[in-house]
Amino acid sequence: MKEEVFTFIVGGKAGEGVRKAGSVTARLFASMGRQVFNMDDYGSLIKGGHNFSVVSTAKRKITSHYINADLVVAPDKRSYDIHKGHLSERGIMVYNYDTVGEAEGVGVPLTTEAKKYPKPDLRIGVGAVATVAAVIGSDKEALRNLIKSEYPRDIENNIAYAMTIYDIVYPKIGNKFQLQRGDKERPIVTGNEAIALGAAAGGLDIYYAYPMTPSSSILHYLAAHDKELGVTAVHPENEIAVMNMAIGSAFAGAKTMVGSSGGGFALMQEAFSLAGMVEAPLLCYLGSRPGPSTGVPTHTAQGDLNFALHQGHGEFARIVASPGSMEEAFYLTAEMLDLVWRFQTPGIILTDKHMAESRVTVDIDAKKTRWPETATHSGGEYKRYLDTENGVSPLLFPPSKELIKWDSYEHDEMGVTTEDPSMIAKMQEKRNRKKKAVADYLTNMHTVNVYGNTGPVILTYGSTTMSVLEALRCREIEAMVVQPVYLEPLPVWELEKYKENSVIVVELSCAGQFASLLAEKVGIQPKAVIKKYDGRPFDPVELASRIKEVV
Amino acid sequence: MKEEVFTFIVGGKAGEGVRKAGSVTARLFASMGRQVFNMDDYGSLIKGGHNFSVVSTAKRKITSHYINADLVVAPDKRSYDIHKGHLSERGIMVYNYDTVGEAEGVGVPLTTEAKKYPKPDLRIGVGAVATVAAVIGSDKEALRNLIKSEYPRDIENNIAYAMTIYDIVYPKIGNKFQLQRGDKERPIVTGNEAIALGAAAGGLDIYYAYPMTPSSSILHYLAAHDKELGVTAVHPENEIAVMNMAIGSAFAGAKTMVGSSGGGFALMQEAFSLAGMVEAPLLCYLGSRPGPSTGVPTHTAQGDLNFALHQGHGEFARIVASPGSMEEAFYLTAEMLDLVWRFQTPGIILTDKHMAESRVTVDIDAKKTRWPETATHSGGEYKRYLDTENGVSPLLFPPSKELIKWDSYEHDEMGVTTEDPSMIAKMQEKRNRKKKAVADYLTNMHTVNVYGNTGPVILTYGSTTMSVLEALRCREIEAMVVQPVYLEPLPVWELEKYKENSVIVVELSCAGQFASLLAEKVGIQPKAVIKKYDGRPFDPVELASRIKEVV
Amino acid sequence: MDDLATYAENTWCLGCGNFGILGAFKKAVRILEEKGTGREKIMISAGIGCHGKIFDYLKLSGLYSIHGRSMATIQGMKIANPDLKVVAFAGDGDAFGEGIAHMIFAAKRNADITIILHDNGVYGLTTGQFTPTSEKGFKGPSTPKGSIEEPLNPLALMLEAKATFVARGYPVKLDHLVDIMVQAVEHQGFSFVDVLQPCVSFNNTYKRYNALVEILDHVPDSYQEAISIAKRQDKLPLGIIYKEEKLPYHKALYGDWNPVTKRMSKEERIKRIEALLSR
Amino acid sequence: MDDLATYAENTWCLGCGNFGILGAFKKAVRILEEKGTGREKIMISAGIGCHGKIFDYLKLSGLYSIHGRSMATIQGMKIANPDLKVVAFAGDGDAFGEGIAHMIFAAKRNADITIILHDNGVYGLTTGQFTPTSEKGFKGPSTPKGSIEEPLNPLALMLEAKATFVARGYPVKLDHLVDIMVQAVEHQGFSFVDVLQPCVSFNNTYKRYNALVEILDHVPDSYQEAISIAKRQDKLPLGIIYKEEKLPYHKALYGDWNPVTKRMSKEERIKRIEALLSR
Ligand SMILES: Cc1ncc(C[n+]2csc(CCOP(=O)(O)OP(=O)(O)O)c2C)c(N)n1
Ligand SMILES: Cc1ncc(C[n+]2csc(CCOP(=O)(O)OP(=O)(O)O)c2C)c(N)n1
Ligand code: SF4
Ligand code: SF4
Ligand SMILES: [Mg+2]
Ligand SMILES: [Mg+2]
Repeated sequence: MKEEVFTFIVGGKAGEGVRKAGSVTARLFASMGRQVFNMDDYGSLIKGGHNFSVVSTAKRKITSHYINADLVVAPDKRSYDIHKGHLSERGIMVYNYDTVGEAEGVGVPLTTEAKKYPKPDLRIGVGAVATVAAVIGSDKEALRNLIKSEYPRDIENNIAYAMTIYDIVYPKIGNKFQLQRGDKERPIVTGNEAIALGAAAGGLDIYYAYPMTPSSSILHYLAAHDKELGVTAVHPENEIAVMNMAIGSAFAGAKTMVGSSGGGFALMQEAFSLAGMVEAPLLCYLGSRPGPSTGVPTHTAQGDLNFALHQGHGEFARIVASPGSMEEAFYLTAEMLDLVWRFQTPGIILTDKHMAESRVTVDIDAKKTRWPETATHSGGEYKRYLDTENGVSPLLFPPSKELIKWDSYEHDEMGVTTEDPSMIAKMQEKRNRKKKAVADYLTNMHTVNVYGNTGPVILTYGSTTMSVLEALRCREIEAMVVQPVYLEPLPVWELEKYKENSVIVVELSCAGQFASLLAEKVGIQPKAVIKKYDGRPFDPVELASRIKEVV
Repeated sequence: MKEEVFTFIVGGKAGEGVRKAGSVTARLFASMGRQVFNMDDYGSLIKGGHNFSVVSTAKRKITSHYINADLVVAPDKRSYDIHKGHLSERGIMVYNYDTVGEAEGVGVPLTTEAKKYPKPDLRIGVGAVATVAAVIGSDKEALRNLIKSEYPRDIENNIAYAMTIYDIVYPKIGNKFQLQRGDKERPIVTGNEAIALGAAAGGLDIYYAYPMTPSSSILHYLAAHDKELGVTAVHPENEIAVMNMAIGSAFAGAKTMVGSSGGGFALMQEAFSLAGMVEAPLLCYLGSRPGPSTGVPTHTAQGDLNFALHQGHGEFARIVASPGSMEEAFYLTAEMLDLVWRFQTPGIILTDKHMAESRVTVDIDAKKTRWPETATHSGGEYKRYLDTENGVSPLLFPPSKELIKWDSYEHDEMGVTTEDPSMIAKMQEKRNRKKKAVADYLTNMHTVNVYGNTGPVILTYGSTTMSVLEALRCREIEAMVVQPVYLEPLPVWELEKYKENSVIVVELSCAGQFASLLAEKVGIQPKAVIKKYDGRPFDPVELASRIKEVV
Repeated sequence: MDDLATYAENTWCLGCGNFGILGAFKKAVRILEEKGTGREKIMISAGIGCHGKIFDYLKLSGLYSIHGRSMATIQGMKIANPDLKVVAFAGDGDAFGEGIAHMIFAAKRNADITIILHDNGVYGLTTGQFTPTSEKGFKGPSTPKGSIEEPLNPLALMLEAKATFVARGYPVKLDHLVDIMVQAVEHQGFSFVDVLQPCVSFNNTYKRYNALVEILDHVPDSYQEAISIAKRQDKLPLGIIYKEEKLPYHKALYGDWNPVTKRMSKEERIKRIEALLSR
Repeated sequence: MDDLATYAENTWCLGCGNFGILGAFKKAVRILEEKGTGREKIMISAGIGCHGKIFDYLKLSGLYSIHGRSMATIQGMKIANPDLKVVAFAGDGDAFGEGIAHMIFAAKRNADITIILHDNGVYGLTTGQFTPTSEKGFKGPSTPKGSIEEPLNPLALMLEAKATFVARGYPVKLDHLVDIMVQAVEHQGFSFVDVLQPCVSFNNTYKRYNALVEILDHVPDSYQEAISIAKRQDKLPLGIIYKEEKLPYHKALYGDWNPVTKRMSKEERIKRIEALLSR
C-alpha cells in the first residue's frame, strides 16, 4: 500500500458509538480537504456483538476502505483480538487499558476517564476520535469544534473527555502520522443518501418503502428531509402495498420510487409485472445483501443480479442499472427516473450494502440533472395505449375530461379489457417494441464506464467497481476497467469490443452471475473470474494480489 | 389435412354446457378406441360471451386440436358467424334454426325441442352431442348410454331430448362421417389431471394452492379425490401462505406441492428463496397464461420462461422442467418430486393453459413412477446442514431427540445463525455445489425428447411440442423435433449436438425467450423463430405452413 | 343515452347482483356531479373477479388493479393528488382474502378512500370457491365437502380496524344504496360499503337477503351500537352503521400539500439539495 | 446446566424484555415435559427481528422463518404431522404488519398453533420504526415527526377473528407468563399470547407497564367480557382473556388422519390412481 493512504479502524460493541466515531473521523479528514472512504462492518443486532468502522483517507480520490489500518482503537478485548490482525506494518494499536490490560500497543484508560462523566459507555467513541486527532496532529481547537458539531448532546462533558484523552495520547504517539491537507473540503454521503438526493434532483415526488436493510436509510433520509426537499415519504404496511401505492401515485402523475432489499423486493414482483402491463413509470431501488432469503442482513453481496434482470411474469421492457460510485449513484438515479418516465416501464437501480451504506467524500453538481421528459397528450380523443412506432403512448393525468384507463388485463388502445387475439398480439408487440426503443435510446447515451486504456481488461459492475479501481491504484496495476452502468438492456454494442481481449471479471457472487451474463449476452469468455461471497467487500490490497495472480 | 382426423366444434354462451358437450364428445370418440385432443376456448366469465370447444380425433396418436372442423354445431347466431369460417372443405354446419333462422348448412330446432323440458338452455349441449352421434353413425343405444353416464342429472329428459335431435339430424346428414373404431379405449385426462395424478403417484402428501386459472383444477381435482388418494388439499388465504405452509409441511416430512399462475407465483417468490436457503424439497407448479399481470386469464402463452428460471433473490439451485405431453406431465411430475427431495431444493413444473386444460386420451402406466429417495440421517449427532461433497445433507424429521433446525438466515452446519465470513462462504459454496450435483445427475437421465431423425431440427418445449408434432404429422413434414424437458439446468450437453444444424425454434412468446435461452446457453443461432402470442395455441395446419415457409 | 357506459360487452350472468351495483354507482356519480364533484375527479379501481368488470363498464378514469390490491392503488392515487376522489370496487375474496392487510391498514390510517365491497360470499370469476365471508359448510370446488372455516364479519372487522365510515347496502334497495354511495364518497376519510351481492351462479342469496334486510332508521350514535348492529344475525341491517369525523391520512401526512399540483420547482429543489450537501 | 440453550451468542440489549420471554418459555417447556409433552415434539418458528433470535437461543427443533410468515410455517408443520406441538415467536411488526393476514386466518380457521407475540411496539432490529401496535405519535426514523396512524389492538383483533385462546402476559410477571404459555401450548386450537415486551433501546415501557398491569383473577366468562377486557385503556389486564373449545382446523380437514405417519402405501396409491384413470 502506498503510504498516501491512511487507515483508521475503531471496533467495539454495537450501540457504543463505534459507527459514529468512524463517521466523525471521516468528517475530520474531510475537513482537512482530504478524501475519505468509510465502511462499517456491523451485525444484525442493536447492542453488543462486535462492530467496526474503517476509515481510509488520501489526498487523492479513494474508492475503498483498506482492511489493514495504521491506527486501531480497541475499546475492548474483542476488538483488540480481532483487529490486531488488521495492523499495517507501521500500524499502531491504541487499546483501552481498562478492559484489555497490559498488551502490545498503547494502552489508554478510556473507561476510567469516561467514568468521570455520566453514561461512560457512550463516550468511548469520543475517546477514539480524540485519539485520531492526537495521532494525526490535529490541534485541540479543531478537535473541540468537531466534537461540538458532531456530538451535540452533552457537549461540555464530551469536550472535556476528548481533551483528556488527547492529552494522554499525544505524549505517546502524538503527531505520529502527519496527514497533509487536501485540495478542498467535500461533502460526505452514503450511497443511499446519494440515491435519495439524486432522486430528488431528478424530480421525485413520493417515496414508498417498508424498512429493510440496506435500503431503509433512503426512507429515513427522505422522511427526515421531506418538507425541505418537497418529497413525501410513506412507510406502509408491507412491500406489496408499497409497490401498488406507488403505481397508483404514478397514475395520478407523481414521480414515485420504491425501495427494498431482496426479500421485500420479491414480494413486489406481482406488482412489478403490473407496472409492465399498465405501462407505469416506476423506479425501484434494490439494495442487495447476501442471500438467499434472510441471509446475512447487514453485509454485502451481488447475488441478486439475475433476480433483478428477470422480475415479473410475462414479457415487457424493463431497465436495470447499477452505479459504480457515489457520484454515479446520484446522477444515475435522476437519469433512471427520466428513463422510466420516458418509456413508461419499470426500472431498477441495483446496488448493495457496500455502496448503500459506505460514506464517501463526493464531488456532486446537483445542477447536472434534468427532470423527466414524458410524451404527453396534446389534445383530441385520448387513448391511453395508443399504438405508436416505439411503443410509447402519450400520458395524460387526472383530473381530465378525457377518459384515462390503465388496465392490468390485456386491453385495447382505450384501456378497455380485451380477449381478442389480434388485439392481444398487437399489444404484446407494442410493449415488446419498447425494449428496442430503450436499447436504441441507450445507444446514444453513456452506458459503460471505461477507466484506463491499456493492460488487461477487467469487467466489473456496481460497488465492486470502487474496489477494483482502488486495487489498481494501490498497487499501481495498469489495466482497463470496463463497467457497464446499464445491465438491462445490456450495452452489448459497447461491450463487444472487449470480446477478443483477455478479460478478467470481478464480482461479489459465488455463482458468477455477472460473468455468465457477459458470456451469454456478449460472448465474453473470461480468462479468470475473481469472486468473493463471504458477505464482505473486497480489500483493495487483497484484490490487487488476486488480480496480479491472474494477469 | 389428412382425412384420418375428424374435428368437431361446438360453440355457444358460457354456462350453457358447451365445454361439457366437447368433453362428452371426446368421451364418445374415446369409447370407440380412438384418440382425442379436446381444447376449450373460453373467456374470463361465467355465463354469456362466446365459448367453444374443439374436439379432434384420429385412430392414431393425435396431439393437437384442429381449428378447421368437419362438423360445427352452432347453437346461436354468434357461433354461426364465428365458426362458419372454421369449416373444413368437407365441413358441415349444423345450426340452431330457432336462433339463426334460414342459413347455409343444416338447421335444427334445438331450442324449440329443448323448450319441451325444464331448463331448456342447459340442454343445448346434449343436442350437440346427439348431433355428433348421428353424424358419425353411432347407434342410439351408445348415445343413450353416453348421456346416462355423462349427464347424471335429469337423465330421462336428457335422453328424450337427445333422441329427438338424433332423429331430426339423422335423416339429413346421419352417418356422413363414418368414423372407424381405434385400437383400444383410453382414459382422457387434462394436463392438470395428469399432473395431479403424477404427483400422487410420486408420493405427494399435501397440495397447497390458492385458485388461479389455469392452475385451479389441480386443487379442485385433489380436493375432490383427497380421501381416495390419501392426499390432503388445502386452500389457504393467499399464495404467500400457500408457499410458507408448504415449506413448513416439508420440514415435517410431508411431500408437498404448490400451484399457481404467474401473478400468484410472483407472490411466492420470497418464500421460494426461503426454500432455497433452508434447502426445502418443494415442488411448484406454474401454469402460464398471457401476461404480464392479469393479462388474458383463460388463454395460453409461454411468456413466463425467464420468470420461472430466475425466481427468488440470492443464489441457490433450482430445477425447472416442462412436459411436452400429457403422459410426460404425469411421469415428469413424479420424477420432479423425486428430484426436489433428492437435492432438497425447489423445483418448478412449467406449463401453460393449453396443456393444463386440454383433454387428451393417454396411455399411462402408473406403476412406472417411483417415490422420492432422500438422503436420511443414519445416527449420531445430527447436523441439518452437514457440509457434504455434493452439497446435499441428510434429512431427519421431527419428532426426534436430535436437534433439527432449518434457518432462513445464513447458518452453520447445525442450522444456527452465523455472520462469520468463512462460514458464509462455505454455505454459499455448499448450496451452489448442488447445481453441479443436479446437472451431473441429469446427465444420466433422459432430459431431452427427440422425435424423428432426419430433416431440419425444430427446437421447442412444453405444450408447443404437441402442436409441432401434430403439424409435422398432418402435412407429413420430415423433421427432427428436439424438446428439452429440463430447462434448468438446461441439458446443454444434449443440445450442443444441434448447434451446427439448421435450427427452427417454435414457441408461444413475443420476445422469443426460448430462442434467446438456446442462443445464450447453447450457442444455437436459429434460422427462424416461429412465434405466436395472441393467447391461442398453434393450429397444426397453420403451423405446418409456417414451418414449410422457413425450411 | 348512458354517458357513463363504455362500449365493453357486459358479461355478468343475468340476474347478478352486480348490475344493481353498477346502476347505483352511476346514479351516485350523477348526484355527486350535481353536488359539485365532477366525474373527471372520480377515479376508480377494482380487483380481479366478476366485481372487477365494473371497471370496464364505467366510463370513468382509473386503474384496473390486481387481485387484492385496488385499495393500495387508490391510496397511492389519493396521496399523489388529494384533489381526486378515489373509489375501489372490491370482491370479498379480493378485499378480505388477498387484500385484507390493505383493508385493515387503510382503515387504521383513515386513508381518504372509498371501498365498495361486492360481497357475494364466493370467488365468482374463478368458478365458485369459498371466500373469507362464505358461511361454514359452503360447498365449492376447493371445499367439496363444505368449508370448515368460520366466516369473517367485514363490518365488524372494519370497525375494529377503526374505519370512520361503515355501511351496508343491497342492490335490491337501489336508491338506498345510491344514497350510501354518495355519502361514502363524500366522507373525508376511510369509507367502507359492504354490498350484499347475490351471485346467481354460485351463491344465490336473493331470498335470504330479501327476508333479512332491514333499513336502519338512524345512524347509530355510538361505536358500541355500531358493533352490535354489525354483529346481528337475525337481521341484516342496511344503512350507515358508523360515521366519525377524523383527520384523513393525507392531511396528517402533509397538511394541505399536494405532491402533484404544488410540486416544488426544479430550481428550488436543486438549491435545497445543494444546501443539504454542503451542510 | 441449561439443556435448552444453544451455543449461539445472545445479542439482545441488556434489560430487553425478550430475556424474560426466553426464560419463561424454557420453564414452560420443562413443565410441558413433566406433563408428558416431550421437547422433541415441540416445534418452534420465528419471524425476523429481535424477537426471532429466540429461535437460535432455544435448543428446540424448528424452522427460522421469514418476516411475517412464521404463523404460516407452523400451520404447515401442524397439517403435515398433527402429533407435533407448534409454536411461533412473532414480533408485532412481523405478526400485525407483514403477517396480519396469516394471523387473522389462522384464528378464523382455529389452526392448532400457538403464537407468542413479542409486542414491543417497535421494529426493533431495523432500528426503531413504528409498528402496527405503536401509539400514535411514536417517533421513529420513518416517522420522525411522530406516527400518524392509530394502533391496532392485537387482543381485540384476534378475538374478532375468532381466536379460541387469547391471553396477555408480561415477562416481569414471569411465573404468570409461564403458566399462560403452558396453557397456550396445551390448548387445542389457535392460541395467541400477547406479551408486553419492553424494548430498552427504542421503546422502554417498563415504567408504564409496571404501573398498568394487573393480573386477572379469573378467565372471563363470555366473549363480551373478553372484548371489554381487551379494550381496557386504564389498566393492562394480564392473564387468559378468552378460551373456548372448538374443533381445530386439521381435525375438521381430515379427522384423525396424519399425512406423514399414516401415509398410504405406494401400492395402494397406485391402485387407486389406476382406478381413477380407468373410470
Ligand atoms: C394473485 C392472484 N391470485 C389469484 C388470482 C385468481 N383470481 C382471480 S379472481 C379471484 C377471486 C375473485 O373473488 P372475489 O374477489 O370474491 O370476486 P368475485 O369474482 O366474486 O366478484 C381469484 C382468486 C389472481 N388473479 N391473482
Ligand atoms: C419481507 C421483509 N421485509 C422487511 C424485512 C426487514 N425487517 C427485518 S426485521 C423487521 C421488523 C421487525 O419488527 P418486529 O417484527 O416488531 O420485531 P422486533 O425486532 O421488534 O422484535 C423488518 C422490517 C424483512 N426481513 N423481510
Ligand atoms: S358468477 Fe356470480 S358474481 Fe359472477 S357474474 Fe355470475 S352471478 Fe355475478
Ligand atoms: S432493540 Fe429492543 S427489542 Fe431489540 S434487543 Fe434491544 S431492547 Fe430488545
Ligand atoms: Mg366474491
Ligand atoms: Mg417489534
